[in-house]
Amino acid sequence: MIESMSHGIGVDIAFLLLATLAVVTAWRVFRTDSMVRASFFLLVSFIAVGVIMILLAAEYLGVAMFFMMAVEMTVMALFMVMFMMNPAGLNPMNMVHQERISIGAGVVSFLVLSAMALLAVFPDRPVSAGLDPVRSLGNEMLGDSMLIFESAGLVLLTTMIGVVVLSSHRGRYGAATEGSLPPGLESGGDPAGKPEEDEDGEDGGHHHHHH
Amino acid sequence: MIVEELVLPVLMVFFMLAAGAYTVAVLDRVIAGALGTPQTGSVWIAPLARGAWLMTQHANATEAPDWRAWRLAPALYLSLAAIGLAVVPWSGSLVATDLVTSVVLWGSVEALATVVIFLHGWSANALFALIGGYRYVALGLSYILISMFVLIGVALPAESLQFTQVVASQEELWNVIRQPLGLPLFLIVGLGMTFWGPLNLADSADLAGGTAAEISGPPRLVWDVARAAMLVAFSGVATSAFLGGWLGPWLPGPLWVAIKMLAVLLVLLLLGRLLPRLAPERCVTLMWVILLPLSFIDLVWAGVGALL
Amino acid sequence: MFPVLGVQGDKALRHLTLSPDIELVDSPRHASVLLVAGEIPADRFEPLRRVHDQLPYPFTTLWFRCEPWPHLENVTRIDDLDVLPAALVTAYHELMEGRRESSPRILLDKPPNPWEGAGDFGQGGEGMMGGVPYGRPMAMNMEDDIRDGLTLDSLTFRLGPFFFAFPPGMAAEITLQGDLVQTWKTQRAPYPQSLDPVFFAARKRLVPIAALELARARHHLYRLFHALHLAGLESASLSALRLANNLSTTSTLDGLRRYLSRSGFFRLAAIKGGELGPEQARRIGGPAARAAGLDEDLRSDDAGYRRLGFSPVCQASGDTRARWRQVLAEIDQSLQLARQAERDDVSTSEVDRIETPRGPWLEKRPEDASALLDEILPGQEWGDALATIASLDVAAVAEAPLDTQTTGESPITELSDDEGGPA
Amino acid sequence: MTLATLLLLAAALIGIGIYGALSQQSFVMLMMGLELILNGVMLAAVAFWAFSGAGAPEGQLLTIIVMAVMAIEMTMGFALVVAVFRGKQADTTESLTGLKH
Repeated sequence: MIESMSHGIGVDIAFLLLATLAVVTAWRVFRTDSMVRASFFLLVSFIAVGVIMILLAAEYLGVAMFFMMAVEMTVMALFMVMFMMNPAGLNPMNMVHQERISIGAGVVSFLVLSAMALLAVFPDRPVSAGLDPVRSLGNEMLGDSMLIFESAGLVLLTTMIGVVVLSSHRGRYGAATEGSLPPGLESGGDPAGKPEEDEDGEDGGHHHHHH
Repeated sequence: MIVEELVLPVLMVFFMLAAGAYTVAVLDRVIAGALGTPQTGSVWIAPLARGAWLMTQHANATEAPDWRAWRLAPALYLSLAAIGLAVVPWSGSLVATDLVTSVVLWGSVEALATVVIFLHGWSANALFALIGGYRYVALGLSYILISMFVLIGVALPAESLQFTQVVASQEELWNVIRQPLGLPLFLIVGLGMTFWGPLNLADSADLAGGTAAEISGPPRLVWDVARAAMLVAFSGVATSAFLGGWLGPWLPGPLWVAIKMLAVLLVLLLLGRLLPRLAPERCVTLMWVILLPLSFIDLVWAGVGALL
Repeated sequence: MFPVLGVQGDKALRHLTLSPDIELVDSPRHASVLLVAGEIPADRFEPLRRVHDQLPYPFTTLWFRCEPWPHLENVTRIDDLDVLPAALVTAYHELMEGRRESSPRILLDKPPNPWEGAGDFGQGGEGMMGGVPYGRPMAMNMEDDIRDGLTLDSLTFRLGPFFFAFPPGMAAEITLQGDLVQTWKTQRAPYPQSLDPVFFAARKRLVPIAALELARARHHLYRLFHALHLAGLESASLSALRLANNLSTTSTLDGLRRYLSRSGFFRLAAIKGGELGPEQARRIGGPAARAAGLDEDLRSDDAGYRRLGFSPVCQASGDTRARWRQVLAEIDQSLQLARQAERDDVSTSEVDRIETPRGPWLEKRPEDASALLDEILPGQEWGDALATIASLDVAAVAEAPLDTQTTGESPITELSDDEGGPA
Repeated sequence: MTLATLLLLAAALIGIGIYGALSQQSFVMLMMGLELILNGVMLAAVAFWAFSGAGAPEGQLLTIIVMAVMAIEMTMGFALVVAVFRGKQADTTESLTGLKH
């Protein structure tokens, strides 16, 4: 097995706590009734991983994780509230499909990956004490790997333009919704949820299956 | 070693939290009195009396709130303020946590503040609180980019993401002069992240208190203290980033920091009392259309300055 | 202290705003003392009970010129405005020192409807959504969005009749999509507002124009005070109130006007939108109509006013901003007319055609126009919508003049009293 | 805190993420599953960087790139959700049976 870096018992305890927190909150994401709560559980999981990264001396990455994920999860929670019914968890929620297969896939991938983690032999070359991780990352990003870094930036810019086009109300050929109909409540049934033909007012616009 | 690395910084942050929040309360009362709000009693005792009143009051309940999030949110906001205060250097060596990425840490405090304030509004399961939460997300997503560009601007001449280095880099010229756009933009960010005065969209009067509309008693006390402490933390960061932190003649460094922080606080509180609350829509437009390009210019300015 | 405004309660509110010991709050959750100011009509008892129960323990109530409910123990009724602040402070101190018991809750602490799990997983209704958790419909996208076509879940709720930003007594059912008002239904009209006695006197006999115009300016300043509080300009709102209370023919509006334009009230604050069409403007009448460009003012028909060279001022656009510019201009005009009229000792020449600050009073008093809000507010953001309400004087004019305790016999001496003085 | 324990944690996060991405009906919940997978990947990358990469800067760079990928994934995802929602008022995967309107 791999020799650990030299660190105190405090770091080990902290790691154990954070690891538990990360896994438990990750699990709660899919087990809570409220989607807003789910996205904030995910945020806690990310923050726990970020702190672990700081413990691993990747100071920039850990802190960057905090603010990246804080913004991402805020947006996510906002979208939840915007699009989903029941964002507040007033109703119990269980919106899953193919659950058995999914559980199987999750467990199998966990087993395979952990087997790899435990059985494979990785080289033991810890970070040298004199390394300044932030400086080395900066030099790499704006030095040898500048092309990669810049392409990532370019892709982000393209994405931004793309999503504005995708989500705007009016496309190049007229209104985005023109000619589209919501799916029926029964398969093949009448379109649901369009306000003008909404007969059963209780049901609003959503359409959900149970499995 | 434990005493030096853990106990001392924690004590320092606690002291700053308490003293800072008290200062803000007193200052705001003095300003309000000067602007014509009728008041009696001593300005020094009034904040304490208010605290005592909130402590005796019961924390109330709304119908089916998200209890954990609702009670945690004020405490989380307070701890974010504490993190902010912890990165403020009082002198070259006197700083609670001298993380090499403290500038980025402050950035994440700003981002997490959005989360916490939204959570506070959302979890009350009440109308005005929820609208306040929404509004804050719109505001938070707008100011965070401006803040990032401005902060990168001050990190450039320092060639470091560490606040102590940022202050040290201002030995010759303070950033407030070197990057003239920086401090005004950053002050607007500060008003936004503490939702104070003109940018108080989350806890505003037209929402009967917004995210705080439904809280009473000790949670309200924590929330008020946290807002005041966040204002102090922000002015500390602004001091280090733009006003040369502990640098200054004659007086010892920490005293300079305190004086500069008081000055920033005074400006923020005055702005808060003198300006009307911005309409949310206009506020977001202003941020994206005018202030964000300005922060680009500030960044380019800083970059060119660093190259020369 | 959270004020619950009854009929004519706003006068007490204004008095308390300037009392240094009392902090008025906008949410009952922030209060320790509930003040019921003025007579509450019986159909507002139910909301009052709910507000009463929202105050956090320990709390107490004070009833000002209103009969306390018999089942409440140790409540205080106050009738004199002058002793009200002191009574409030005493009640508060007694409460904090434990000498006064907290009021009990009136309603039972239970959800309005039982929780019913009907769906497969215990949820409220069919499907993942639907159902009525605790008796309220869930947020749903029932209506097309009126802004950008992205139909999101909307939120329907009722507000009032004690919401501070509404005219006292008004209640409405509102559907919001995000921050945007989707539909607005005014359910209860605001209480009729009481005008200054001088307007009632002017219906009976000829009165000096100076008194009439000062009362008019004061009425507008009170509205400005409320709107500025809503806009977050606390100090300006207080100076508007002080100006109104000490109004005389030597007062000027210049300081307040300068402060408002410098602070960016007309440019930054949420006072966009709220345009009135000519037809709508006519239904409200008064300054709101003139702000929409209608050149109608009964004062033009009055020989006394004609002698003073009166001609109505107007704005063009008819939105909230124009209404406030109009109000400022009319206050200015009123002060100027009052100065001139006092110097030349001019009186009115008509008794059947009086222009009240609320609008023209011909055969009938100006009537309630709160139903108009249903047409104007949809499509506005919440802040703009509230600012629009604040800028529109929709409440009807009450039968009796302000302060029923003084009979309208000596309006002139009454006017010289400070508004907050003994009644 | 050893490489093995870190990788176990990463494996657990990835496993939960895969379960979520496969089982959730709602688009946004599905995206949460994907994010969780990437969370595990980032942790593993940093763990390798710290314990067996001798602090090679490319290890950190990889994590940065993964973060960028997450951002892209999320923005694209939300843009598609908005587009679909405009067209069909749908927010679950089952509501989509074709690629056309």
